[in-house]
Amino acid sequence: MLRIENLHAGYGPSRVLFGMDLCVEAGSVVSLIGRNGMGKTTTVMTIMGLIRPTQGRVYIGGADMTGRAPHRIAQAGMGLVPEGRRVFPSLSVRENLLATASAKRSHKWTLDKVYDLFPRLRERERQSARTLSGGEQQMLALGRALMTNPAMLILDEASEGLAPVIRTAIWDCLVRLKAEGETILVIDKNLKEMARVVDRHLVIEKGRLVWTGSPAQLAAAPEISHRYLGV
Amino acid sequence: MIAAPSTDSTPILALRHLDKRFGALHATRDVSLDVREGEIHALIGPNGAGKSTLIGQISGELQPDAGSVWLGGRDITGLRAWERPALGMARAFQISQLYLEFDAATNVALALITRDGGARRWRGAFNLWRPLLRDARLMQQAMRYLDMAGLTRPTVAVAELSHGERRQLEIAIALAQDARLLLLDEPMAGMSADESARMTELLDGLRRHCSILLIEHDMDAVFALADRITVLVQGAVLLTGTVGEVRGHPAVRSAYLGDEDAQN
Amino acid sequence: MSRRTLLNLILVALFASLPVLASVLDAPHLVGLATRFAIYGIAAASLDLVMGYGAMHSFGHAAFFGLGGYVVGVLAFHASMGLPLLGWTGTQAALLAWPLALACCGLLGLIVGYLSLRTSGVQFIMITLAFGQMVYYLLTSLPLYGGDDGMPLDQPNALPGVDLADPVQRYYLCAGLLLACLALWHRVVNSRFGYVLQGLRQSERRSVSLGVSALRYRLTAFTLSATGTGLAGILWANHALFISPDMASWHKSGELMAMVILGGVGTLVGPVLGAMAYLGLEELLGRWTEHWMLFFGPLLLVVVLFGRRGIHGLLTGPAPRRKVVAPHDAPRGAALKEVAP
Amino acid sequence: MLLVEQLLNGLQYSALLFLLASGLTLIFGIMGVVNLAHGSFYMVGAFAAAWATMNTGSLAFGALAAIVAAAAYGLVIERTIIRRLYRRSHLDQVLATLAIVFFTNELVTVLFGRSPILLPTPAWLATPVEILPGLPYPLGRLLFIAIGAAVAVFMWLLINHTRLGMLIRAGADDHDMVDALGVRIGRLYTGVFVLGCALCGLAGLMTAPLLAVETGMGERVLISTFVVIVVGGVGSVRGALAGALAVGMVDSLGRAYIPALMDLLLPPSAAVSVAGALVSASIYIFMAIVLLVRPRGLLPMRA
Amino acid sequence: AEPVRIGFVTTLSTPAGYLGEDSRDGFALAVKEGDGRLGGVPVQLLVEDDALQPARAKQITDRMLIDGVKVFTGGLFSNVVAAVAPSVAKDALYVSGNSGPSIFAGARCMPNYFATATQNNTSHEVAGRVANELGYKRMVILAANYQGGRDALEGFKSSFAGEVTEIYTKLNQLDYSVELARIRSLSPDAVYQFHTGGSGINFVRQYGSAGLTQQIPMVLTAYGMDERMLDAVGPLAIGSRVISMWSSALDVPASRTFVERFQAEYGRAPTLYAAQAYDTAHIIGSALAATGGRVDDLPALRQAMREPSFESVRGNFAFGNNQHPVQDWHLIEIIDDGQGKPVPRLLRVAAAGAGDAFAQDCKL
Ligand SMILES: Nc1ncnc2c1ncn2[C@@H]1O[C@H](COP(=O)(O)OP(=O)(O)OP(=O)(O)O)[C@@H](O)[C@H]1O
Ligand SMILES: Nc1ncnc2c1ncn2[C@@H]1O[C@H](COP(=O)(O)OP(=O)(O)OP(=O)(O)O)[C@@H](O)[C@H]1O
Ligand SMILES: [Mg+2]
Ligand SMILES: [Mg+2]
Repeated sequence: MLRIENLHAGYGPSRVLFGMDLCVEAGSVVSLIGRNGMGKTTTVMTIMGLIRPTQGRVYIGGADMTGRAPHRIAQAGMGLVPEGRRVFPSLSVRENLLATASAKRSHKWTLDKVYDLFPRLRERERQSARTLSGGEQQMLALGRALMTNPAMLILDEASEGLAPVIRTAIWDCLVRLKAEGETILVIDKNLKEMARVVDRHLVIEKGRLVWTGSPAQLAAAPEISHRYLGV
Repeated sequence: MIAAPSTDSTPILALRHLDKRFGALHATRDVSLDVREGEIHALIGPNGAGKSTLIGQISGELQPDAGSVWLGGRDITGLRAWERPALGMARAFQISQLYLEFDAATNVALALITRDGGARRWRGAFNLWRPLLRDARLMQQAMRYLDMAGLTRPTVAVAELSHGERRQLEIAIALAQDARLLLLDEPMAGMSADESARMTELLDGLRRHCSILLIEHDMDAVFALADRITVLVQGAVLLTGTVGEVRGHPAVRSAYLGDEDAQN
Repeated sequence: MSRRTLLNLILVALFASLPVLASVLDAPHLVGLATRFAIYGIAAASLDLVMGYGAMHSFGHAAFFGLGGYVVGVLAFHASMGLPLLGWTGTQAALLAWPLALACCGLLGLIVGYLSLRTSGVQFIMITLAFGQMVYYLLTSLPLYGGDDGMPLDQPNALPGVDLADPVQRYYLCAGLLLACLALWHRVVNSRFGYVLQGLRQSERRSVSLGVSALRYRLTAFTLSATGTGLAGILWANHALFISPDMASWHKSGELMAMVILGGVGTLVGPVLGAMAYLGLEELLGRWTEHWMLFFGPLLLVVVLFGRRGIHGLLTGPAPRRKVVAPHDAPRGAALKEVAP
Repeated sequence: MLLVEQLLNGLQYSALLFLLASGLTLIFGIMGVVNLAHGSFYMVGAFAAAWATMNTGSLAFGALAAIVAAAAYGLVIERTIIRRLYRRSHLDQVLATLAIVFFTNELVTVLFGRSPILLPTPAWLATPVEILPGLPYPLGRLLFIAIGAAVAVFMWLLINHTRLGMLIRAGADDHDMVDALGVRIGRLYTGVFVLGCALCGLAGLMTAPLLAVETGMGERVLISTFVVIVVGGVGSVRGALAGALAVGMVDSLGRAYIPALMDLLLPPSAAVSVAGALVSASIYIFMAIVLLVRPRGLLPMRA
Repeated sequence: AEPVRIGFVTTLSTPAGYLGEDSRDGFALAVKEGDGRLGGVPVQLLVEDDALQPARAKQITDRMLIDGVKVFTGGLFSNVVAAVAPSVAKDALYVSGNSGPSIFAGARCMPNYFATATQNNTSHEVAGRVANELGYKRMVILAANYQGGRDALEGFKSSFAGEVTEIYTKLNQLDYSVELARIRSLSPDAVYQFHTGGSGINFVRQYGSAGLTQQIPMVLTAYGMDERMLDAVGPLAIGSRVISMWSSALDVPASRTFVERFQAEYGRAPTLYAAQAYDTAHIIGSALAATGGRVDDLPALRQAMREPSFESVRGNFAFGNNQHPVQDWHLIEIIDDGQGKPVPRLLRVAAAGAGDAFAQDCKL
């Protein structure tokens, strides 16, 4: 589904990614983990075309999408839940969900489905996103991505600031999506909860992929988690 | 009116019958709670329960519709937001509020010079002549707080820091204000596992110096740190109690924890 | 030596040697032009103090420029006509008139600032414009001082040690004051106060939670800036020997703003370059063709589109620490996007 | 009877202000581009209308020309300049659009000369209709009010009740995210900008029978247009409408009554000039008061 | 010999630009006719745009002064002239070709300052008298509320016998419906109004399209209805009465030839501003001729200026003691030329040999 090879990218003068590789098979759930500031978000931004790579390639569904405009990449099936929420403050909850909703593809997700997943949002339907609580914004960001009915979801710290119940709900939801054949790339700090969902962990260190393996393997290799995750 | 809270063991922070509405929404319902000297008081509750709103009213960003806020036995309900830090309260935001164009050290330095609101006029922040950066002592001090919070890159513009690093800076600034009361809104959020662990130690160590009102969804941290926990649901206090009491409480499990702590 | 310092040195040298240059090139009017550079430089740098460092985009600064000019002009007028003004027969003495004028500008700045600072962003731009226009129309309604037509002054103020009637001496005075102004503003923006001010621009919420009273800092800066602009107005009246309401018109405010942006917001030296470029081009093109606007416009465009931070940015190259729009912080829509110093 | 007519006049001036403001609401209020060149598109529209009408003798052609020309010029400007400014600071936008003003004015001068030009208007526009017994009112002006109202409704629907409207506002909040969610925001913005310019063209056309068609006609209206929007509340069509009404009325009534008032209060010598200053400053004083009481305008976008 | 340089700082940009354009061309035409000479003396025109900003105008003239230019003209608006004239008139000649602000006409008149068009108030005083003669008893008089406008209405009132209602409009006002409604309700015998350039066009158009032209005759001066404005207003202007000291309809040989040549040279009808500048050029020319082009000898030059000998397009022309014109004023009617195009028709002389009231206060 998604493959990036030897990706180099950064912000203006400061380089961040030094030959990042990563591959997500269709229908699988993969996590990207690492310490703060190692380049997880940058990787995501580069995949989405929001940052131009200086080297390397990005393939989506086999097609070379390197340096394409973000909307092309999104139209190719990528659904992003960005770090730090980034909902549209001046739109109401409802508008946030509808504005970028996409009727393309199977059209699994509808307003009602999202509202069922997060009843909170239904209650706040007319409220402007600016005044939502942190967690509510996070739910909105997730719902917004789902409404584009992506072939592949990218979640950058999507469970941040969510109450345990909601977090559990989201993980359950991911499990369901996985069952429905959705491809997912998830960035999260919560290994324990991820273990339920992900097939493979990818560990990133200083802009490079340094280790990959199943949750079980990671659990079996404490030195890895100690070295790269500090736990 | 409401009588001043009893002064035998004056709580550092006392909320009395706070009430706040946003139009139809009742975001804070008759909330009363005490934060005692040197305690870490956790405030948990579902998303949208009204935790940040409560912090907002304590820090003066929001005016309560009714009720009063007491800091160290003084009624500060009427004070404006910028007057309160001078009385010894500091705050870390849930969604980072930082000076993006300055580097981390400068961010902290500003917190240092504005201690007690820069009230010491010409020796403090309101000084049009004294250069900020060429002040070695100030900068060293700033560095101390930075590595307390575990931030390793003091001279990089905040705009170029990663999300997690920003969260760390957020804490460093709050610490630098060296307040009697810390209001921390989800300090762990966005920090990687190891950073959260470090943060837990750090806060644990702070106990002696100040009191903390801690909002956090990371239950491991909460249960590890909190002396007492207040559970907020739909703007109202569900209960206040020790870790044990809260953990066991069925309502809390259903409304908030889910089967989360069953796992660990 | 960094390109910044080099640039500054060149500028100082240029200003210092200009009259000599003028006589060498046998182009005496250059001195007049340079005097205008200096005067507008002062105004622009002062405006930059609020625009670049406080994100207070004042669209009414011409009001202070005009007021400064009018105070000295009116005092001189009464002195020469010998008709008393509130029982006082005015004065030609700079040492008396100038401080008074500066005080007036400061006071006006204090009032306008106090009221305007209730708003921010676009609304701030417009409310300052409103006050500017009020001052403008006030000046037009003073028939005694020529109403809309303004009035000529028959001689410049008397300043001990300097003969303001002599172009070269006048020039050196203005250039000197410009340097002094720049030095002062530089000191201020790098002071503790300056950093708190810049902090307010970047995150007011954070500042408040540090116990900073936004109004106190912003108002102080605004008042300083107003006074600086007033000084420029005073010098202008003495240079042009003529005061008229359009010193305070919104066109003038716009011009000042344009100079600041053209030169580079938040660089203090930049706005001076901006003033030089703006006036210089106007003069050059104006003499070359009457359709000078046809070329002036595109030139401005080039600077905006290709210079990240105006002319100053072009000359000094990328500033040591450039602002990168982080993926984390979404740009605000209606609120003014801030410009890094 | 006079009062009725005066109110109608105030209303019509408001309509004029709103027509001018409508395009700016889109570009400035919602897309968040401080577009000082707004008046220039208005001028282009007016000149195009006049020129076409003169050469074809048909007002219909003129109308077409006005809207097309303004839109086309808008398209060129957006493609070449404005699109580079969306992410820039408002200040960069100010200077860039100011430059466009300079350029456009001079361009028009070179093309059409400096003299104001005539837009021949059919007599029927001037034919008075009896709106009330004994109160004749020129058809043209009624038409004017009608079109103003129509545009208002159209804009309101567009912005508040279409997905397009949502996307425009979202784009102003966070350009990149809209893009990353699969919407080609760039092209969308081009479209909106052009639409805004077309509205300017319409305004130019509508005002041409009443106002001189001359270079610099844009700046004359520019400031009052910004005043309208800010008074009404940036970013909301209802705001722009309210602003137009308020400013229109204040201005009209000010002109009608301030002089008389001054005559009562002041010695005749001072009265006239003071009244003059007050009348001219009235809308600014009004704006200042509004902003002091309601810093975000009368009907801001969202509380 | 080194040509005499003439500083011609006028308004070329801004909406008022067309006035400057016409006066520049009018002046240039005169120079052209004498192929590069005025009064037989070779001259060089230094044209620059003051953008209607007094300060800008002053900068440019100051620069030219330093460069040794001795003869200046071109300034159109009183605020520009007021800014420039005093410093120029110290040690050079300033000839104001269009406006004559009152400050320099009376007590503060200056030896090296001449106004060749008219003193600002005169046209309005004449208009007042004409209104009397036309038998108007009740009039509404309007002007934009700025110095010039206020002077205008003062001037008119000073000579008009009937009763007036004054209405002041805003400078650069867009919409006049309020004032028009007021006029209709007052239904006076006639209306006198003074709005120049765009505002003037707006006013007359809206006056016409409100259907008032037929009901209430309008009197104005040529400054409120020059040929360009006439073109821009179109048929709506037909019927209004214009006071002017020159018009293309004037039956003066010099004028007729001027109109033809201008038409031929620039392919458009000259405005009053062109005519004034044309005369100004010839006045300067006669002075140059008399002094043999020695402009450094100011007193001589000035003397020569005081008694100009030239063919004025206005018929008879002379300077009063305050060096402002004494000349005839004409009443002109705007009529339909048959194809619905408005054209001026000469009615009669409105005032013969009219000077201005300030002259007596001037000690020259
Ligand atoms: N806008 C920016 N400009 C310059 N450098 C940046 C910017 N954003 C991030 N960086 C740098 O890029 C590096 C990687 O940042 P990134 O956000 O990808 O880390 P991350 O793995 O997502 O960390 P976190 O878990 O804290 O989000 C960091 O060192 C950071 O300093
Ligand atoms: N200005 C406002 N207008 C309307 N509703 C508001 C406003 N501010 C907050 N709310 C609502 O009040 C409720 C409480 O918000 P608050 O931010 O306090 O929640 P919280 O407890 O901090 O949740 P989280 O844990 O997700 O941060 C939320 O439902 C939010 O939508
Ligand atoms: Mg990240
Ligand atoms: Mg919260």
